[in-house]
Amino acid sequence: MSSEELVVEPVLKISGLCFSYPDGNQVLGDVNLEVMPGEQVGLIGPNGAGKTTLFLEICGVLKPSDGDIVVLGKPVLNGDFRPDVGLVFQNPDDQLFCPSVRDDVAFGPQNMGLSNDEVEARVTEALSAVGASKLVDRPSHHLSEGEKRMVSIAGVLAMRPRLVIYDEPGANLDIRSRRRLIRLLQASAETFLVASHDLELVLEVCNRVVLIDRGRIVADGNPREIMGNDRLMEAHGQEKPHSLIPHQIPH
Amino acid sequence: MSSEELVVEPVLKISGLCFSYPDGNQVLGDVNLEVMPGEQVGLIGPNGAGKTTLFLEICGVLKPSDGDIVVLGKPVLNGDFRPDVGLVFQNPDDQLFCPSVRDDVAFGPQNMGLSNDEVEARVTEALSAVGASKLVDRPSHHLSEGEKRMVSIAGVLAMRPRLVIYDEPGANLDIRSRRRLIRLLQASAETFLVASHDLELVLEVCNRVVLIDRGRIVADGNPREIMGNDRLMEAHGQEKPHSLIPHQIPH
Amino acid sequence: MNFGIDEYIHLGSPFHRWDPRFKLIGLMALIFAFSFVQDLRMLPAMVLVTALVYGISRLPVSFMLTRLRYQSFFLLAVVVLLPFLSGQTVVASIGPLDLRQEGLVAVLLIATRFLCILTVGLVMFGTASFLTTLKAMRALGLPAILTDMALLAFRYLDEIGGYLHRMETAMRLRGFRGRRLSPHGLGVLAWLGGSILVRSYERSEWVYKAMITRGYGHAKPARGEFQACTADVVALGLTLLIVAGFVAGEVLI
Amino acid sequence: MHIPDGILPAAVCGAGYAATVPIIWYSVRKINQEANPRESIPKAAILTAAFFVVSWIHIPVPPTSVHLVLNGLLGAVLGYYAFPAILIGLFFQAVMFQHGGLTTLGVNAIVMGVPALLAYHIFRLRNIRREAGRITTGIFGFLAGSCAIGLSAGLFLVILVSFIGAGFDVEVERAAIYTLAVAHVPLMFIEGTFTALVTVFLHRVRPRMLDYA
Ligand SMILES: Nc1ncnc2c1ncn2[C@@H]1O[C@H](COP(=O)(O)OP(=O)(O)OP(=O)(O)O)[C@@H](O)[C@H]1O
Ligand SMILES: Nc1ncnc2c1ncn2[C@@H]1O[C@H](COP(=O)(O)OP(=O)(O)OP(=O)(O)O)[C@@H](O)[C@H]1O
Ligand SMILES: [Mg+2]
Ligand SMILES: [Mg+2]
Repeated sequence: MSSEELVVEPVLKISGLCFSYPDGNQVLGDVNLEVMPGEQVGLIGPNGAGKTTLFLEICGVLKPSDGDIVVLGKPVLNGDFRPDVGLVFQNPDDQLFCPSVRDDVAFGPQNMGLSNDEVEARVTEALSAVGASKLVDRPSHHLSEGEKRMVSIAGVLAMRPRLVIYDEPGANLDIRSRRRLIRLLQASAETFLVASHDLELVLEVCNRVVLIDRGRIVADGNPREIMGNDRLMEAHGQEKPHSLIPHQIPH
Repeated sequence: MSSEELVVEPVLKISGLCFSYPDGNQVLGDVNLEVMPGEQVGLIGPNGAGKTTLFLEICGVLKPSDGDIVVLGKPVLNGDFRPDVGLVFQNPDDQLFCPSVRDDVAFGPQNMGLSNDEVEARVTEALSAVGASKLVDRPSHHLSEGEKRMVSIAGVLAMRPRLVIYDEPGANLDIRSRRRLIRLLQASAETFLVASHDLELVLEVCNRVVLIDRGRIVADGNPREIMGNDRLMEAHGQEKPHSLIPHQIPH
Repeated sequence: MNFGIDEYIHLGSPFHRWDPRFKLIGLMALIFAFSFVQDLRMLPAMVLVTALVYGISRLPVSFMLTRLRYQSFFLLAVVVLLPFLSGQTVVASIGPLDLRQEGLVAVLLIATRFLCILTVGLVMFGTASFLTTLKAMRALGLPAILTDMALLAFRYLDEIGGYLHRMETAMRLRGFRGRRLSPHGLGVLAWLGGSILVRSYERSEWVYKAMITRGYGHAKPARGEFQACTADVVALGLTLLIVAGFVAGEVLI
Repeated sequence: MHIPDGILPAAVCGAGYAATVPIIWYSVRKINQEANPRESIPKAAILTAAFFVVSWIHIPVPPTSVHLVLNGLLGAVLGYYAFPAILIGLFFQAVMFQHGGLTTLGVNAIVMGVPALLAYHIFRLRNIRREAGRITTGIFGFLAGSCAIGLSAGLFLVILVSFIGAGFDVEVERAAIYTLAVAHVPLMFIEGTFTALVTVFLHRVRPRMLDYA
């Protein structure tokens, strides 16, 4: 690590994190990870690798069996509400629990204790950031999949988190909505972590990739290098993205 | 159409199919489609194009406003049970309602009135076809996403349908499970229709592609030709799959 | 899935504009005043007020007629049975059955009260979105546990209804015909019901996680969603006057 | 089995509302004694919606089909949340389907909700000696389901017959109650069986869901 980086405080610092679900088997074993401001990290790995579990740990929803998590210099405590960390859940229906879009986006800011005017301003800002201003008065359950995804992202951005975590944001989207999401992530200035099985998406939006398997980080570095490494990828149930494969068929 | 094809009876013949939901707007307008035995057809198109609606029509769940659907020479009647057509739902949870995997796969054959031995044989056969024999005694609600997908396919295959319809079978799968699914589809001898937003998957398993948009078939033919056609794909909100794009980056 | 109850919330009548909190209080009081009516002579006034309310609300008559359908069985049973079963004063005999006066009066009262209350209820809930109504109830001080639960249940009703719909379709496509009552058939339906409960339970665990990451329970949601103006208060006053009229009429007559 | 508007005198409707207050208060108090009451609210709320949906399942009883009430099952699964859940469910029904009534909401909540709490206590007994197995769960599920619906039917009839109209012949009254009560026996059997089957399913698939009881 260069001396320059040491001056900047990491956004996220995980050291020696272990976790087991009550039923016993260990899901995370000794995870160490440091994310610097401006880094946009892709987290890849097979089903059950522990990606979602890791995210829930970072947000303080689950209590680590061992190890520490520090976000922006402050340790994450179990059950704490940390508006500076925002988690976008894999299934937007889990996250859009308020009956209308406005209520949903306002939920986080309201719980931060902001005034009504401030909340309203946040709602407008977040919805326009994701290009969903038109939806503000719609009931959450009548949105299309792509719209739901955008609104659930707005609900998180409205808290102005400094670290945003996306759990499989590309799932269930059609090609148009997926492209819109990629644009949004590419334009985003926040530090973020994104877990995805859609490696092309990771390749387009991330400047760093972490490969996780069975609760351990097995590779960490440049996206093209890691995803281009056939041996590594195959050993962990991944496939090299098509855009990194030489062509058999002439165009 | 060559004279040879005329001798073979089409598995599916849709002519002039129109459909509107009770709330009024037309979802399918004049769909004509003929599928021959052994054809493996990919159905692509944006969200809301009418793919799922078309599938429900083919299975006789929805009643056409106009037009005919004939499967294996017999017209499809609304509400009929046709074991020769099998539909695999987009979300496996919609299809798995029995307490154990065995019960679930046996459900269709039992309702067909088969003897217990026959049912048992079908269960074994279908589960081994999808490579899920080990799961037979597990409760269906405890499986991973990929396992659920395979069991729900087995539940359909156990009825030995001659036309299998897959609605977004690749959704929510990790790379390993997706690969397993692709192998299964590639090895399958049945005629099938598969709707998917994962164009790479369609490219790997289908020998014919139908592009549908706003309830109309806008293209029908060779997968590489249709998906390689930038203008066509973009006009209907699709993206050319990466494996058909020339490379910018040298390997 | 609110079954079209908010189909006409955009009509913009005075009832649509009335502050939902005041509307709830006013119309609830009116409904209770109606159920208080025991005297036949009060019925014309009740019908008149109801017609006035429904007229002002601009809801189409067809809306009321379709809604009436759901309850008509019970009403029919009452209308058919009561005149024969209730009371002592026989006014006519049809074969072995005696038509009794008290029963007839009761039927008239019940049917009118039923229709009027139903109609006013439709105005109460058909002129604002169901969500707005629930929020108004929260603003009126209903316990948080009830309104939180109602809001969440309302949000997920549609979705869980979708589970049922798709699972029933999946069962039908695999040949299940639940037309006869058999142990096996009932068992399958119980699996269906159980599966829906399990799926909903799992969903609720995720929803809870999503709620706490956004600070659920950290601050009471800011109130003040509704702002009443003078007209709202005047309308409430008027309604309560009518209510008082009914009560007074009933007591004095 | 929902009493519509207009049938009952205002005093009875008012009494119904008044009676729900202490029951809600008691339920909320019990809920707040739990380890994490906040966690259970989304659970209870979403299951309320789920029970609402499950009661739409058509149970074939030739020549027609019936919808089950399921208040016994609701009690068994939701414990003290059962009463608020039923109140909300009835409110939704009254508003969306005009089924039941607005003035009779309190009365109906008592008719459905008190038996649900009874069912909860019955179902709890299954663990009294040792961790219940599948058969014990089924038996207590049956008891919970059939007792709840039986009690509800009883309350419903008593309220209806005592407050409707202008006084019946004692004979007519008794005959009506007996006939209707007998007519409910098959319903008790179906509700009980269905409740038993669902509790056994849950016991097998997600035993955690029966932890309340
Ligand atoms: N609530 C739970 N109780 C017990 N085990 C759990 C629970 N949730 C997850 N697990 C287990 O923990 C492991 C990691 O799960 P996790 O959801 O974190 O994986 P993931 O990497 O997010 O996978 P996916 O790509 O499918 O989202 C899996 O083996 C899973 O079975
Ligand atoms: N039950 C319904 N009632 C009314 N409209 C419906 C219903 N189901 C679907 N639609 C509408 O019909 C259109 C086609 O829907 P359909 O589900 O067939 O699309 P699809 O091509 O399968 O989309 P996706 O890729 O999202 O699965 C959409 O506009 C949708 O809003
Ligand atoms: Mg995950
Ligand atoms: Mg679809």
